[in-house]
Amino acid sequence: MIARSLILCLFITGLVGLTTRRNLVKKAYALSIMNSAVVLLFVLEGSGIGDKAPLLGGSPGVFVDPVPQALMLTAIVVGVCVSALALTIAYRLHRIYGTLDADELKRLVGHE
Amino acid sequence: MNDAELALVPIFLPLVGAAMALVAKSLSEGRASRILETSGAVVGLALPWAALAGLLPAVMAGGVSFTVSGWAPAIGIAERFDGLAWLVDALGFAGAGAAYLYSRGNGPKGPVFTAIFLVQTSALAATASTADLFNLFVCLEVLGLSSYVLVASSQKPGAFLAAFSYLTVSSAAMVFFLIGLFGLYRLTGSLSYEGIEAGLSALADGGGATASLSSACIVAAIAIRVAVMPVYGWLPDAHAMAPHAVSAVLSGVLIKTPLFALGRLLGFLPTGHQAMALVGTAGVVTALVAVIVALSQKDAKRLLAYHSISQVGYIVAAWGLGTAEGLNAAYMHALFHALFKGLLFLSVGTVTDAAGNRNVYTLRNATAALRLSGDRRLTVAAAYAVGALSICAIPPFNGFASKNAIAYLFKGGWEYWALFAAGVCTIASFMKLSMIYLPPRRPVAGPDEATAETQIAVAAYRISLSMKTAMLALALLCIATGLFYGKLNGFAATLLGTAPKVGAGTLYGSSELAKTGISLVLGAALFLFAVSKPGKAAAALVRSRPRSYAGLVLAFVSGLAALGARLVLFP
Amino acid sequence: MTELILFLVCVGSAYALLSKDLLHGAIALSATSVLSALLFFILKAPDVAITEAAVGAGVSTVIFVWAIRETERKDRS
Amino acid sequence: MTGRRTMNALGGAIAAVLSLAAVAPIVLADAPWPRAARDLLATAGLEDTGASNLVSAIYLGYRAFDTLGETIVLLAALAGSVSLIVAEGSSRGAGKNLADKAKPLHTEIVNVIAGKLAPIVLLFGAYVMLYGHSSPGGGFQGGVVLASGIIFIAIGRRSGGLGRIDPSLTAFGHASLARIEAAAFSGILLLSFPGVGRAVEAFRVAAWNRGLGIPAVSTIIALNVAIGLKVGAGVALMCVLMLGGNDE
Repeated sequence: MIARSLILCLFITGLVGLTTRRNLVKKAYALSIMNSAVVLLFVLEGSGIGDKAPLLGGSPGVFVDPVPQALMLTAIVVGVCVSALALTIAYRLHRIYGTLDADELKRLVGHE
Repeated sequence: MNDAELALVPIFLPLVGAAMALVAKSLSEGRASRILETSGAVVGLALPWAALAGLLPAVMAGGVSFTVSGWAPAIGIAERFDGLAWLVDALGFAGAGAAYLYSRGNGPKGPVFTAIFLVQTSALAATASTADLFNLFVCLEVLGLSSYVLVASSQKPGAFLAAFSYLTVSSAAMVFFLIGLFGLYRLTGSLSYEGIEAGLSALADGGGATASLSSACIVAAIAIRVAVMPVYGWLPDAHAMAPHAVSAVLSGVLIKTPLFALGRLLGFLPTGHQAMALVGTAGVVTALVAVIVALSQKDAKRLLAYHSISQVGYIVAAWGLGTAEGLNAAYMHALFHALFKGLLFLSVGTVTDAAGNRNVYTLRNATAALRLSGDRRLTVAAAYAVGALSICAIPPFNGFASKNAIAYLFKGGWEYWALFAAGVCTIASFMKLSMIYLPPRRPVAGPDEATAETQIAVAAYRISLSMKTAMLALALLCIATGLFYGKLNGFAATLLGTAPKVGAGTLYGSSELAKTGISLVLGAALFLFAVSKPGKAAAALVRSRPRSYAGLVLAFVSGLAALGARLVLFP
Repeated sequence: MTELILFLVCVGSAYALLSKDLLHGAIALSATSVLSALLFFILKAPDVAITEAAVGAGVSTVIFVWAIRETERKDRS
Repeated sequence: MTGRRTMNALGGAIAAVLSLAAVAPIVLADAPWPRAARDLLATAGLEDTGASNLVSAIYLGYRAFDTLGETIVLLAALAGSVSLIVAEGSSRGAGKNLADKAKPLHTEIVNVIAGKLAPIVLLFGAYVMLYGHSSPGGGFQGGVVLASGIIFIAIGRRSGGLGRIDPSLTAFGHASLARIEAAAFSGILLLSFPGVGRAVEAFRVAAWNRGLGIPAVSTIIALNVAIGLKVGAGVALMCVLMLGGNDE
């Protein structure tokens, strides 16, 4: 329960960061934090039903659930792809306007 | 190759095309590389039609359900290729094909663009037929990632910011999707729609609040892609700033495919019907609000983007009924919207590029700009006219039939009148946009800076044959689908397992025509107000409303909370 | 142990979002990734642990540091 | 200014409260974790896919279609990032700035260490990639390790830690990385194209009957290698570009 509350806290930290931080790199940090919160949640919960890594052979014991682990491999990769793209776009924006501040950029782009 | 394997071919062929384009990129010789890239595009966009033709008998017989590579349903990835998937695939390949053809004339060019465009097309097909929650997540991510890249590929400063907002908001939403998936997986131990349905119905309370909130997370995350109220804020910038060909696909195809995929999922969830109804109501509101905002815009492509939101509102409204007839009407309008909105984005994009001006209030005499850019017969202007008449629901163009079919579903309710008002605003707004073809108000006094700039833009711009071909094809399709609405609707209804309720005869009845006449008159009056001084002031007021980045996230979170509250408190 | 690591991850993430120096933030995130990888290993998920270490602590740190070097290091807002 | 800050904090608070209300019941609910999938895999996983690492059995066997999607996400993101960086470089004159900024990295010590380390890292990457079916790891992780090896080569090439052993090893230019990536992607597609799996299985059974032992796990190994090469080449290409240490 404590562990899950901490993960929840991590997730909310990321979301609040995404909302309140105006720096684009910080927004990318926030996305990465939210993503890792979900990864932690899946793996933590999936490990509750066993005491042994899902590798056949070796010591006796009950496996943890391999399904969330396999899913989270995909989620981690997707997360880093999103970060990479977000930062590349932020880099291009900085080259043009010389700032990473979201509100400032919105004003500079100046679309009505 | 059996049907189950054939059903995956429309997903794989664009990927093969993308691989060919990537190989083409790594080749250094110009000619061989270009040939390989073009054949990649043919493999990815034309060959799937053959696969779709081959699948038609199986689809007519009720569709194919299978797991990829034939693994056990408990752990494999479930797919369902039925009439809906077939129709959504057809919509996607039609829209993508025309837009790609246009991009050969006007860019963006290069093998990387081709590859990512094909990846996006493949993801569209994959989204249409998936019946597995995690696979849906992956499909939506592929769809998202490729569209962020495509939006940014216009290399305009505004496009970068739009792509960034779109990327962060929808990625954050996808994290909520994963939490929803977590909730459902923990309750049911299954990822396939059928498994989730069976698992939830085996539980005493059907999953209770956890299941409802998990569904809400998933629905909200997908609603952001569909751009329904209140989570549409990312769309206008992204669609207005993207390259024209990409705008056409984004507006025409990309915002609808997730909607139909969501419909498939909600059919399996216990609270699915309530969620659909709520999203549908939001759709009606969207249709009206977005078109009012559209009326106030001064940037031509941004105006079109708001119309996309409004038209998707119509589609969502009909879809939200949750009936086969509603789905049928929603699909027909989605298809027609893909055709006419694609056409509008391409033609308006071409005109504004030719004139070097996107401001509806100042751009005049666009025909002259078209002539100077090599369009002597004014094909582009004619194509624009077809698109505008279609979206304004003027008979016999296709928008008339599909919009009235949707309105017919709501006869007698408040939704009917909301949609009617939206139709009036649409007419007014397109009258305003059409002003760009009017002759200049006063002769240009001298070569001031702006005109000189315009002249340069005009001189450098050429409208190529492939651009005209793409627009002509879409224009002809708009007319043909309008004329043969009855047959087409019957075909779609058969594939969706229903019978067409409203015949073409009813749609062309005297009351419908009278309604169109009244809308035209009201629309003209509204148009006159919109271009008057107080109207312009009101428009400026609407345009200057505060739109911050935090607002996008807040809108998503409040939409999610509202949906969650609805599902938990009134199951 | 799990709770302790999770707590540290929370603290590191909050620091990354609050710090005025973006580079310190990137390093903090990198450290939380290593901690998460350790936690995955404890939770019998070696595959996820390796991926998190390679991707979270490796690739994404490279990308973050690159972005900061190419733009600016201070969060001025 | 203070007004904006208050609004900002208020926005954050609303976001926190609303999302907490929506998400907390899902995260904190005390439902038991399902065991059916785990039990099924523990008995059938090895027989079905030949992989004794059950995560690999899912990742590259049962749910290989998702993995294909993941590869494509990576492809789109990398291709998009690279083209955005390159477009910026060409728009400000042959990327002069990139090379300048990269200079501090090219100290002699870094070069030598990176060059000496590269073969070991590459070897480790190959191991992780090839043995993903039976031990933790797999194509993706191996690919990332391979990529860091390639980056080390790129960093260390000037003082030639590896170049002294075999000059051809340092010839990892952008073009060849792009070529490897495209070829590996074609390989992944070929392996997962509908119908191919069935044909391969039929061939394997036929070969088995004639006494040619091709283990069932070979598909997974082939997929791992293809994914590893694709990821390695793609990630290396992007990182090399970002570090700016590569000359065409």
